[in-house]
Amino acid sequence: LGSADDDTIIIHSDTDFQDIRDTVQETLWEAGLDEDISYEVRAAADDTEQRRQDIQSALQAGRSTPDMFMMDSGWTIPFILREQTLNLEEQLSGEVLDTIENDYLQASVETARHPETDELHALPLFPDFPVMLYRRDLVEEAGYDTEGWATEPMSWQEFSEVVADTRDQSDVDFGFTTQAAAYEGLACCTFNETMSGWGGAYFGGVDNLFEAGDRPVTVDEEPVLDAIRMMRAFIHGQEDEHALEGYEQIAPTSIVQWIEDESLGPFQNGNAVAHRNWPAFGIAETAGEDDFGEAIGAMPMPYGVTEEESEYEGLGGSRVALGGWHLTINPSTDKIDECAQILEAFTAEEVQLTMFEEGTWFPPNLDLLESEEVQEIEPLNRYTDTLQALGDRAVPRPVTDIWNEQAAVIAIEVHNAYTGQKSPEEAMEDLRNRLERSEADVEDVNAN
Amino acid sequence: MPTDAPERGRLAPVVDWMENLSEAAYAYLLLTPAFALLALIAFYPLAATFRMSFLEDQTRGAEPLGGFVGFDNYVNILTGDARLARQFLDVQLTSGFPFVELGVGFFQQALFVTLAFAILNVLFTTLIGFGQAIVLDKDFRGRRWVRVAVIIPWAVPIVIQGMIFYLIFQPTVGFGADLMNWLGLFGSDPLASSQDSFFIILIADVWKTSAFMALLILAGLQSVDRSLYNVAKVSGASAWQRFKLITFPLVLPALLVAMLFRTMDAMRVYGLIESTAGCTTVPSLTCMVVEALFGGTRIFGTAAAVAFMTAAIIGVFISIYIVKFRDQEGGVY
Amino acid sequence: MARVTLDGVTKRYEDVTAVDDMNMEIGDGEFVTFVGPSGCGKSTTMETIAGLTQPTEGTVHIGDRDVTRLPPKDRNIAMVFQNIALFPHMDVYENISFGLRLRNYEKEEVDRRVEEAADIVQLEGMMDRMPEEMSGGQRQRVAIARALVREPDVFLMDEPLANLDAKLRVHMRTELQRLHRRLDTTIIYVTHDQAEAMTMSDRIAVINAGSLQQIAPPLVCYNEPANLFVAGFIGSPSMNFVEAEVGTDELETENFSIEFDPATTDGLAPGDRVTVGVRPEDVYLDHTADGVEHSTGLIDARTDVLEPMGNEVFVYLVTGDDAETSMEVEGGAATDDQLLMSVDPDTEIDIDEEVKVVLDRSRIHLFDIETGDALRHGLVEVATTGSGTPERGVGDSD
Amino acid sequence: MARVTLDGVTKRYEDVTAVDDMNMEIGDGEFVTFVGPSGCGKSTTMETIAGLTQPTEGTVHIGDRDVTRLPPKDRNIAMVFQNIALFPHMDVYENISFGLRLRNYEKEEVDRRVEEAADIVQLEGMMDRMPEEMSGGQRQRVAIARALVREPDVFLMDEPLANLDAKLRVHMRTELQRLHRRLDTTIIYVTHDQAEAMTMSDRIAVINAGSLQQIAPPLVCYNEPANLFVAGFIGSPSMNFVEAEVGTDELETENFSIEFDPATTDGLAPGDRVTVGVRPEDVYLDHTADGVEHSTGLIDARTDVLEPMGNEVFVYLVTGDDAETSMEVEGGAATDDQLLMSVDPDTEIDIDEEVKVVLDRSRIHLFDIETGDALRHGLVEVATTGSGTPERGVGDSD
Amino acid sequence: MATETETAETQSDDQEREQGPLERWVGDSISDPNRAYRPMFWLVTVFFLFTTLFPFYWLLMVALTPEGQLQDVWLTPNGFNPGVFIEVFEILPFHRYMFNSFVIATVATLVVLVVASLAGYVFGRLSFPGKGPLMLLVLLVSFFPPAAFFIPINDLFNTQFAILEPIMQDGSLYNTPYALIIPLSAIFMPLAIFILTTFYSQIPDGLEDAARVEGTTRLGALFRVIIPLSAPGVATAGVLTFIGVYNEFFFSFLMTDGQPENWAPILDGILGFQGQYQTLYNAMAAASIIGVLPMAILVVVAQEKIVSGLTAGGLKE
Ligand SMILES: Nc1ncnc2c1ncn2[C@@H]1O[C@H](COP(=O)(O)OP(=O)(O)OP(=O)(O)O)[C@@H](O)[C@H]1O
Ligand SMILES: Nc1ncnc2c1ncn2[C@@H]1O[C@H](COP(=O)(O)OP(=O)(O)OP(=O)(O)O)[C@@H](O)[C@H]1O
Ligand SMILES: [Mg+2]
Ligand SMILES: [Mg+2]
Repeated sequence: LGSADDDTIIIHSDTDFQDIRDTVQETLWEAGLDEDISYEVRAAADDTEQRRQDIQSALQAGRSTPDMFMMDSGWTIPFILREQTLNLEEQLSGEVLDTIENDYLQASVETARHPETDELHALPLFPDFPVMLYRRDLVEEAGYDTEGWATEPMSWQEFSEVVADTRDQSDVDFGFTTQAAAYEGLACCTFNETMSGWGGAYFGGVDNLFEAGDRPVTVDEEPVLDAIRMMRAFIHGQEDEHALEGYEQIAPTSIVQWIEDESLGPFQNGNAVAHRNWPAFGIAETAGEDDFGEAIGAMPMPYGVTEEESEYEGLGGSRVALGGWHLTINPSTDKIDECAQILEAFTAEEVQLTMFEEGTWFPPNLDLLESEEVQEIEPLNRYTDTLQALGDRAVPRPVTDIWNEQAAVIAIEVHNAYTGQKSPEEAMEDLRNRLERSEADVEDVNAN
Repeated sequence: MPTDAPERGRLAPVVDWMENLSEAAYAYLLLTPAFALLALIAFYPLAATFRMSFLEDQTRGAEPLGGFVGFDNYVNILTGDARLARQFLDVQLTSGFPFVELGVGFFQQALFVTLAFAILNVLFTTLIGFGQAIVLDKDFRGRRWVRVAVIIPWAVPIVIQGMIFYLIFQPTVGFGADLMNWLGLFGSDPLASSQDSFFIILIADVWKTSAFMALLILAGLQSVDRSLYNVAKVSGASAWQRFKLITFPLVLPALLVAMLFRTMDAMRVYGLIESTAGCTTVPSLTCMVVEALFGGTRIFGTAAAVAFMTAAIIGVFISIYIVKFRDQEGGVY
Repeated sequence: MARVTLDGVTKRYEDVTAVDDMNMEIGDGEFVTFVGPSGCGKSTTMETIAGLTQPTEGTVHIGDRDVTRLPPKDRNIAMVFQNIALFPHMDVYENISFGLRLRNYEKEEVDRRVEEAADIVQLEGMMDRMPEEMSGGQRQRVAIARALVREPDVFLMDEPLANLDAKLRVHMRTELQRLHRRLDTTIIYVTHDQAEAMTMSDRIAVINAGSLQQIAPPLVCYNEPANLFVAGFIGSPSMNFVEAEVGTDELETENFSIEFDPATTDGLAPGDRVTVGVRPEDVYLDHTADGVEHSTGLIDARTDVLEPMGNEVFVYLVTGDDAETSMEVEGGAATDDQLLMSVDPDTEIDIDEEVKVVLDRSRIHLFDIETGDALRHGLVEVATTGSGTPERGVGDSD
Repeated sequence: MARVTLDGVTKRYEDVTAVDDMNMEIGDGEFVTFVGPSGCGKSTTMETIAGLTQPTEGTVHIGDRDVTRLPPKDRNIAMVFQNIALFPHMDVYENISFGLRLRNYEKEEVDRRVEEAADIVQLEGMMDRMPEEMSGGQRQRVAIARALVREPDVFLMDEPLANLDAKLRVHMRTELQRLHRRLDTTIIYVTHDQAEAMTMSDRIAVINAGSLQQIAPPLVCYNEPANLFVAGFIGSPSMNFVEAEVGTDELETENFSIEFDPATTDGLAPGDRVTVGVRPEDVYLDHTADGVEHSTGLIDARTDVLEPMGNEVFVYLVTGDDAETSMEVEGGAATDDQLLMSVDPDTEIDIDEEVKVVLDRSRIHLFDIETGDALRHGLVEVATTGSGTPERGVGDSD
Repeated sequence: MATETETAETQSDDQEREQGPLERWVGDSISDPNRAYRPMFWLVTVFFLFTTLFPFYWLLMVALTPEGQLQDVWLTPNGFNPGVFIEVFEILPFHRYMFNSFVIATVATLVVLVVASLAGYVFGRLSFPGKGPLMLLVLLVSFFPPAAFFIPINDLFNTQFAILEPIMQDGSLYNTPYALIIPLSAIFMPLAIFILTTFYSQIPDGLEDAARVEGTTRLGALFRVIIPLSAPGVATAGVLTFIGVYNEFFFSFLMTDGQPENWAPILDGILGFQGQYQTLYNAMAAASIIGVLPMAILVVVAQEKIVSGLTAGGLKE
C-alpha cells in the first residue's frame, strides 16, 4: 500500500516542500546528486507541534520510513539527545562538514549539534527570523524619515513613540501587533527576543543555551523584568502600576490571545502601524503587488539596551529569535548512504538559492542573499538588507531535552505577567522556582 | 451472521452446540469477540501503560524509561512536583467557605477545571438534549430536517468545533469577544483568560454534545410502548404527569447511559481545549496526559501516572452512576 | 350526569371503516354491554368515548358536555384495556394506585382503596410483584383493579374478564354489579361471554361491521332480535335458520312445514320467501314436548352428532329423507336441512337414531330474506312471552 | 412419537412455587386441556414443555427424548401464547409465515399454508396489516394461525380463543378438532371456558396451586371429581357444598337431611363429618322432579335471587327457616344454607317464594371434610350414570 | 425545562397519524384550548434550531470569506468566495480523505454493531456470574484518555508480524485501514455495548420466546426480533459510532502517516489546510461543511429506521 517505490527516499516534511519537490530534485541532481537517488516528500501537518509528535511516534516505534525528517531547529536537540538522529560527522564528507562549519549561520548550526559532543546530527536546511514590519506610508505621513530604518535598529522607546504618534495621526486602530498568547512561540521567540534585546536571558547568557542541569536561572533579573514591564506599558499603558515608564501604550490587549495568524490580520487589513512576524509569511502576505507593496517597510527588532549595556555577552541590542528547520536521518532507515548523499547535495549553493526562490526559505549561508538571483525575487528582494542584518542578531532558544517542559512554564508565567494576573516580579519569581526545579531534575538524572 | 434454519447443513453442529450451552457458557461465548478486541486494543495497552507509570522518566538517551521508582510519579503529581506546566491539584486553601481559592486560581487546577466542566456540561447537555429529544419525538412537518439540524453539531469534527468558537471569540474576526465584553460577561480577551475560556469551552461543548444526549434520549423515547400513554391518559394524567411517571422512568435507562458516557467524555475533554484556548489557559486532566506524553520532553513515566490518576478520578466520579444502575429496576448492571 | 351519547360517530382508518355512523344514548348509571364479532369496532367505539381516538365524524357527549375534542384526562373515565397494558416499571401497588396518586390522594386513602380493589380481584399479598412476574390472569386482574380504585363517571371495560377462570369470572361479575349499584356509575362493557352479557347488562348493544344492530335489554335481544344478525349472534349455540316460503296457512320449508297465518303479519303474503329462526332449546323431542303449548306438527329427523355439555346435550339433527350425514358441523350454523336441538343430559338418545321433533311455535321468528330484518317474533300471540318487558339481569333482582 | 411426559417437574421463582412436582403423561395424539384458577401454573407448565423455562427440578420428555435441556427450536412444537406475542415489526403474512420461512420452505408452500391458516382463522385479506392496526381478536387469530401453519409434534395453546366471540370460538373449536384429527398431533390446551374444555379434550388436567388435582376425561372430571377442588372448579355454576354429619342412615346437614347408609362406604361411620356436594342441575322443584328416580325428601327453601340466562334460569335458594335473605350472592359459592338450582326458563317462579325442592341422590357427592378427597359419587349405585365411560366430545362423534 | 416539556408533550395529545398536520392543527385549534401551546412548541423548536444551526451558519460565513480577509465576520461573510468549495478539492485530494473516512467508518460501524450486539444481548438479557464486573471492565476503557493507550499501541501497530507479511506492505498494520478500524472499533465499542444493552433489555421476553418456539436459535431471535425491535437504539448506536469514527482524531493520526493514499482520514485532510504560521480557515471551514454532509445524509437515512412505537400491538400484557 505504500506509495513510494523502494529506492525513493522519503522525507517527512510539509506541503511547501512537497510543492517545490520537483524543482528541488532537479537542482539536487544538477548539484551532482546521483541520478538514481530520488526523494519524495511526505507532507505532514504544517503545524510544528503536530509534526514533532508525528516524528516522535515514528521514531519511538522504530519505523524505518520516512528516511529523513525535517525538524524545527527549536526541537531538534531533544531528538539528538534521545539518540533518534544519526551522527552526520560519520556520514558526510569533511568538505561538506567544513562548509557547514564555515559558511552556515552559526546560531543555526548550534541547534543541530549534539550539545555534549558537539557532533553534527542535523543539516540546517534554512534559518528563519522575524522582522518588524511597519507601514512606511503612514509613518512618513506622520512626519518621520524612515531612511536607514531598514538596517539600523531603533530603541523600543523610540519605536513606541513613533508608533503611537503614527497611530494617533492616522485612522488605524492599532499601533503594534505581535504574538503574546501563552504558547511555545512566546517562550521561544517573541519574549525571548524582547528579553534578549534588554540584555536578559533565561539561563544566564548565550553560553548556557543547550545544556540543562548545571546552569543559573536568571529570569528574575532586572533586564528580564524590564522587558516585561515594557510590554505591560505597550499593552496596558501607563495606568498600569507595573508599566515601564516612558513607554507608550501601543499594542492592543488582544495580543495576549494572538499567535502568528491572528496577529497578522489587522496589519494585513491596514489597521495597524507595525507588526512583528516571520518574513516568509508576513512579507509575502502584505508586501505583494496586490497588497500594500512598497508601503511596507521592514526593520530589525528594536532594542531595550545596547549591546554594551548588557551584562551578558551577545545580548542587548537588536535581537531576533532564531527559527528554521533542519534535516535529519532516521537511524532505522535502510538507506543511510542515499540519505547522506542527499544531505550533501542540499549544501550546494544553487540548491540553497533554488529553495529561496521557490519556497522563500532563507539560505543557511546568509551571504547568498546578496546574489543576483535573490535580488530578482519580488517582494522579498526589497527586504534582503534587513534580513541579512538579522543573521548576526539571531538568538536561539535554549533547546535541551527539557526545553519543551520549560517553555510551557515560561509561556504561562510570562503570559500571567503580560495579562496582569501577576506582577512581573511575582511571575518571574515563580518562574525561576519552576525552572530551577526542572533543572535540578535533569541534574539528578544525569548524576545517576 | 448466524443462521437459524435447522435444515442448514454445515453450521448445524455449531448452532446446536451453541444452543445447548448453559446460559453462563453461552454468555461468555458471545462476549468473546468484544473482549478479544478490547483486550488487544485496550487491556493490553493499559497494562503496559500501568507498568510505565512505575518507571522513572528518561528525558534523554535511547531508552525511554528508567528504573522502577514505585509510586514516586504519583506522589509527584499529587504534590505538584511533576514536570507539568499546570498542576493536577494545586489548591490554595482558605479559611472561608468553600475553603478553596476560587477565581483565577481555580480555573488553573486541572482537577477542578475538569470536574466543574464535567458537572456543568452534563447538566446542560442533559437538559437541552432532553428538550431537543422531546421536540424531535413529535410528529410534525419537517421533523426530519429539524432532526438533522439538531444532530449536525455532533457531526462536526472537534477541531472544527474548536475553530468555530476560537474564531468567534477572536476579537478582530468574530463578534463573540466584543459581544460578551459589551454584555459585561467576559473580559476583552476571553481566550487569554482561563475563566472566560472555561465558559467558552463549556458553551462550545454543550453546543456539540447536546446532540449526543438528544439522539440517545430520542431513541429511548421512541422505544416507549405508546399504549402505556393511553392508559395514563385515561387514568387522568396530565402531559406533565405522563412525562414524569411514564416517559421519564422508561427513558431513564437510556438517559443514564447517555449521561454516563457524556460524563466520561466531558472528564476527558482535550481536543476542544487544544483547538480553542489551549491547554495552558484551561488545563484539563487529559491535557496533562497529552502534554506529558507529547510535550516534547520525554516524561513517559509521569504521563502514564497522570493517565491512571485521571482514570481513577473518572472512576470515582462514575461510581455514582454505577450505584444508580444497580437501583434501576431491570437495569443493566 | 354521565349520560354517554354518540352522535353519528364514524371512525375510518386508511382502508377500513372501524365504526360506521354509530348513534347511541347510554343513560346515567346504565350498564351497557357491547357485543359483536371480532373486529366489529367495539374497542374503537370505546376508545372514541375515552378520547383516545378522534372520531373521523360525529360527536361524543358525556353528560351534557361535548367531549369530542376533550383530552381523555378531562373526561373522568376509567378504562380496562383489552390489551391490559400494565406499566412495566411499576409494581402491582403502583399500577393500581396510579390514577389516585395522580390526583394527590392522601396516602391512607390510596392504600385503603388499593387494598379494597386488590381484595375484589383477589390479588391480596401481591402488591410488590412486577407485571412480568405474574400470570396472564393476574395481570388482567391488576388492570381491572387499576380501574376500580377510581370513582369515575364512566367505566369502560374491554373484555376485562377474558383471561379469568370461570369461578373468578363469576366472582368478578358479582363484584362489578355490586360496584355498579353502589357507585351508580355508567358502565360500558365489552365481552364475548354471552352469559356475562346476559346477566350483567341493562342493555346489550349488538354491533356488526362497525354499525349498531340493536341496543336493547338482554332478553329482548334474545327473544326479539331486531334482525337476522342479532338473532344468530345472541344465544349459544346459535339459532337455527331455515328458508321457507309463505303459503296460505303455513310456512313451507324444504323438509317440513309450519302452520302459520300470513294475514297476521303486515307485509307478508303467500308466495313470499322468509327466513325462519328457532332456537335449539325450542326444538323438542315429541315425547318431552308436553309443556309446549303451541307446538308444530311432528318433523322427521335423524340424529347426526351428539355434543354432551355436562348440563345439557346438543343434538345435531338432519331433516329430510335424502339428507346424508352432514360433512360439516359448524357449531350452530346449520344448513337448511340441519337442525340443532338441546336436550337434558338424562335424555336417552343415540347417534343415527330416527326421531320426531316439534318446534315451539310461540318461539319461532321470521326474518326478511333480503334485509334480514325481523318480521315477527312468535307465530302465535302469547301473553307470557318475556318480550316487551325488559327484565333485568341479576343485578336488579336482589 | 410425541408423547409428552412430565416427571416431577417443579418450577420455583424466588418466592413462589409456580409448578409443584407435576407428573403427567400425555399420549401421542392426545388432546389434553389444562384448567385451573388464574395463577395456578398452567402457562408455566406449558413453558416448561416448550423449553422456554427451565424447570427447577424434574424432567420433560417428548417422545422418548429427554428434552429438559433442549432449546425450544429443537422440540418441534408450536405454541399460541397467552399474551399473543406477535412480532410488532412484521405484518400478518410475515408473522404467520415466520416459522416456515425460518425453515426455508419454498415460497409457494409457505403461501399455500399461510393462506390455508388465514382461511381457518378468517383473516383472509388482512395479510399486510401490522399488528397495531388490528383488533384484539384479530391479533389473537394471527397468533393462532402462526401456530397452525407449522406441523409440529406438539401444539401448545394457551387460551387461544380468549378474545374471540362465541361464534368464532365455536368455529375455531371445530377447526382445531379437525386439525387434531387430520394431523394426529398432540395438543395441550389451556382454556377458562368450560364448554371448550368439555367438548374438545380427550382428558382434562385440573391444576391448582401448581399441582395436578386430576387428569381424566371431561365427564369423569364432571361426574366423578377426584376431590372437592375439582368438584367445585368444574361445572358452571359451581357445585353446591353443604357440610353434613353422618348419621346412622342419613346425612344430617344444618337444615335438612338426606337418606344414606354409611355402611356402603368404606371409612365412613356415623358421627363423621363430610362435605356433601350437589350440582345445581341436580336440584329440582318438587313438581318437576318426576324423572328423578332416587330423590331425597322435600327440602324447604325460599327463592332469593333469580338469574335468567336465556336458556336456563339460576335460582338462588335459602334453606332453613331462620335464614335471612343472603347479603352476598357469590356465584355458586353458596354458604351452608344457600343452594343454587338451575331450572328451565319457562318455569314459573318468583323471588321470595317458598318452594320445596329435592336433590337427585344418585348425583350427590361426598368429600372428606379435611382433605377434600372424594369419598363417594352418588349415594345409590345406578347403572346408567355416565361415570366411568369416557364419552368424548363432539370431535369424536361425527 | 418543565415548560418546554409540557408544551411539547401536550402536542401529542390526540395525535393522529392519519391526519395531515395542518388539517389537524386547524381542526384542533378551534375546539381545543391546548392548541395554544402549539406556538410555544414552535418557539422552542425555533430556539433549538437557531442555537444549533447558528455556529454552523457562521462556519459557512467563514468559508465564504476569501482567504486573508477574515475580519469582522458577523452575519455576512467578509467578501464572497463560493469557489472555496471547489478549491478544497484542488488544494488537496479532499475527496480521497472523505472516501477513506467513509470506508473506515462504515466498516468499523458494522464491526461495532455486530460485536456489541452480541455483548449487548448477553448483558441485557442473560444473567450469569460475573456480569457486573465484566460490564465494569468494558466501561473501564472509557475512563482513560486515549493518550493512555498511545505508546503500547504505537509499538504494537508498528511491530512487523510475519503472518501479516503477505497482506501488508511490511508486515505491520501501520498505514493500512485495519490500523484504524481495529482500534476505533474497540474504542467505540463500550458506548455501543451500553446503548444496545439498555435497549435489548427492554424488549419483552414474550417476543423472544415466540421466536424461539417458532424455531430460531437464541442468536436468531436476537437478529430477527430483538434487533429490529430495538431499531431506535441500534440506529442511534450506529449513528454515534459512525460519526465518532468518521471524525476520530487521535488514532487516525497515530496509525497513518497522513497521506490520503495511506488511508488517512478526513481530519488529516481538514488539517492539511493548516500551515505553520497560517491557517486557511476558509478552506478548513468549507472542507468541514463538505465533510459533514455524508453525516447529514446518514442521519436522514438512519432516522427512517427509527420508527416510532415499534413495540406497540405485539403483546397483550
Ligand atoms: N417471573 C416470575 N416471577 C415470580 N413469579 C412468577 C413469575 N412468573 C409467574 N409467576 C407466578 O407463578 C404462578 C403461575 O403462573 P402461570 O403464568 O403459570 O399461571 P397460569 O396458570 O397461566 O395463570 P393464568 O390463568 O392467570 O394465566 C403465578 O402465581 C405467578 O404469579
Ligand atoms: N390502527 C388501525 N389501522 C387500521 N385498521 C384498524 C386500526 N385499528 C383497528 N382497525 C380495524 O378496525 C376494526 C375495528 O377494530 P376494533 O379494535 O374496534 O375491533 P373490536 O370490535 O374491538 O374487535 P375484538 O373483539 O377483536 O377486539 C378492525 O377491523 C380492525 O382491524
Ligand atoms: Mg377489541
Ligand atoms: Mg397463563
